[in-house]
Amino acid sequence: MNFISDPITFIANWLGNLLLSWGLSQTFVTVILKFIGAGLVGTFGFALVIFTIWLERKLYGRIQDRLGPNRVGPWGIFQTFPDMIKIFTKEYITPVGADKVVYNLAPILSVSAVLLTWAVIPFAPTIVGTEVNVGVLYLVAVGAIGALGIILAGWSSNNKYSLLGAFRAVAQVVSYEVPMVLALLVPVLLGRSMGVNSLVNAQSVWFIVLSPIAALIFFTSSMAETGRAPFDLLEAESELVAGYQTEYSGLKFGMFYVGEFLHAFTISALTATIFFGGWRGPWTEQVPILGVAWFFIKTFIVYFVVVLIRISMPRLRIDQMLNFNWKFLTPLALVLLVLTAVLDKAFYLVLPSLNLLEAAIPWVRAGMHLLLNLFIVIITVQLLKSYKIKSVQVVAKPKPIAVAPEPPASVIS
Amino acid sequence: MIPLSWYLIFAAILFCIGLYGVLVRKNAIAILMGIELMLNSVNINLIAFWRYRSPDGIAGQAFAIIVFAVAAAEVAVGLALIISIYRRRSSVVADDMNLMKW
Amino acid sequence: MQSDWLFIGLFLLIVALFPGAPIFLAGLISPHRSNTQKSQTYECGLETVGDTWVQFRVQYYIFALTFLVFDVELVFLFPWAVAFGQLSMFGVLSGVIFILILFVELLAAWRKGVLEWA
Amino acid sequence: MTPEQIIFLIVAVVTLVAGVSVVTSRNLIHSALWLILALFGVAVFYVLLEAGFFAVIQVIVYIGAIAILFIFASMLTRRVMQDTGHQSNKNWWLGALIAFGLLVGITLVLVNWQGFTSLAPVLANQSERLSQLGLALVSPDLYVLPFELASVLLVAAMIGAIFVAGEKKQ
Repeated sequence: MNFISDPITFIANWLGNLLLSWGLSQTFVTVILKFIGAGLVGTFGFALVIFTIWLERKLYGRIQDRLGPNRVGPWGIFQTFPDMIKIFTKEYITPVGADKVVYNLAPILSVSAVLLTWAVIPFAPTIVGTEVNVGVLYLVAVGAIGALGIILAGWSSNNKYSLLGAFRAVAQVVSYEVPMVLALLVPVLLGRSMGVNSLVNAQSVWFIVLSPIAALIFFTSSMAETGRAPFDLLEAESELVAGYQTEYSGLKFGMFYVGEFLHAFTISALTATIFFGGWRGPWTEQVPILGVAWFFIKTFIVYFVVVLIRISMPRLRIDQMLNFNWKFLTPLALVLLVLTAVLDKAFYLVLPSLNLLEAAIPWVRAGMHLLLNLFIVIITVQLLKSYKIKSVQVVAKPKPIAVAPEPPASVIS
Repeated sequence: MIPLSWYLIFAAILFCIGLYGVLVRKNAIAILMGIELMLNSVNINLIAFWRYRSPDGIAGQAFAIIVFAVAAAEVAVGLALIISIYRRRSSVVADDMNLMKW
Repeated sequence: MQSDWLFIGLFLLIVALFPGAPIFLAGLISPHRSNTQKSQTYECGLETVGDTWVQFRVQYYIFALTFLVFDVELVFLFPWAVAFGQLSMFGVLSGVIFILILFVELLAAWRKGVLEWA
Repeated sequence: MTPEQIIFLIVAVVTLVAGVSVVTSRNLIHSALWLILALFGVAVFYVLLEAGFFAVIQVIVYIGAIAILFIFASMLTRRVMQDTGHQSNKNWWLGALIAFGLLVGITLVLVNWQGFTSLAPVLANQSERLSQLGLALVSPDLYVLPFELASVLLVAAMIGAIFVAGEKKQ
């Protein structure tokens, strides 16, 4: 292994051999290496938040025609550190009647549920936390733990607003998990694997080309899972009491925010990995470390879109949000899944009789899937149009319109 | 290596804890929780037997999957029934649900 | 396989430590000047009336229920999707039928008015 | 003691303590939270049994959906059942006796079985197992009927539950 092209594997091998030469047992060395790896991935994810908070505030400011943070360091890039020190010294206020253990557990749970995701995200062909063969389902499971953190926070605070907010938040998270899982089934079906790294390996043509609808559904529903604008109606800070976070103060409150910012970045990384080819890019075969750069370029592009949506969209109502999920996203995802399955099977059935070039097969397949997606989009748009006309016909009953009375003729003359 | 006996003993203890919950608890929801524990111990047994006795077969896993489905259906209907009874009779105590007793 | 899960187990510990340790440390250095007024339940400046346990709408339960059923069924589809390349036409069709049953379920819930919030 | 055995024992103790707390805790929500811990312990057992797929679906289905359903239901039916008072029947000792008797019975039967202490054979095809399961679930001579029936069962359960729990429209 070359140090320049693949430093992580090189260092891991070197360290493993060193420890083995000290006479430690193989199992123990494996545990130590895994522990160091896990620590690095966790530290990296946590440190990322410091940067993304600054980035998001800066973007937010610039788009609203403000300067954003600009005092500490160049472009205010170290602004987060004074904020961290400030929040560290804030007092914890535990409300009366709170369930202490659960109350303290909830913020930890909501951050760790997001951080856990990073265990299976591949940064480069060889730099991956772990490659379990059920990686995609692991992502879904981690999302389920996040919902648990919310409900624990709401219940243990002993506050009506918290509990109500938690109930609504869980209803939202849980509802949007259905189209998310459905949309994740499409890449699993196309890539014939559940491991995240092997899904990246399977994307000789990016899955966004094969199935843009699945990408959009996944992106939208994971946006909704983060609970940020435009889906932040449960903790609308400017209008309502802050939902399940109402009774939290100091760093415990801060941890919910860390979790939220990290979640936004994590869904960008997931979208980039599963639909935009992850570390794939030119020259990654020769220099695996280059994959990290490609991965982060893609992730930051998606993250920019996430922030842009957060800044520019108005808040939804809860009935609109749930209707959008159950009556639009879920049926669409089901139809997409069925048609994709049938088309893919049909394609591989007729493939032997087509006499295609070996290199052209993925592209022909991608083209067919793209055509199918376009077809579904057109049908959906038509259906939506007719639905809209119908609903307009129902709603638009003629109402008496107030008309200014005709001025008496004498005034005119 | 862990012998099969450990898993079987563990599953048996978990099953008996669940059974105790079912027999003893007053609250109908707590009774359902006991049933969940029992179903889980059954699932551990299924997977353990698959792993130790016929790792090439598929029957243990397929059965475990069906246990998952049945557990989900059971919880959904059971809790719905409890909520419905609560709404009509304002009680979730299993002993109070004796309308059909005679 | 086992060592992959070992990583996740260790990661679980670390990931619990990362938010947990700062919360604990901040508790050591932050002031502790609590009084009964301060730690009252927040209620927009008023005193709280009654128990926290207000009656909730059954709608929340029904959404969770719908989610549970969908979730269980979708999880079963994952092995099917992984094995997709080796499936016969019959296998594909039985998976498709499975998804169609799911669709019927969604339509039934829709007809029943379960998916309305109001 | 191999590391695996130590992990097994720790997880087993935690799971059993959680299980006992589920059936003895006074607060119903606490019961549900202990149930989550017990279910998580079971997920770790699936990992030890090299059935990673079942570990994740245990977390998704049980912790992510069923436990939340339990918490919702106990909040919906909360008012009558306060934390005060006994949560168990008067003759709880009878239940304990029956459960203990069953445990002794099962153990006696197991100890007399010759496969009781068998060790795990090596699993040959690590990565192929998932697709094997997927194939078996939809192949006509194996489990396609139970597979579809499970789907129908869940549909029936959902419609029934909605019908039972749903509010009557005024």
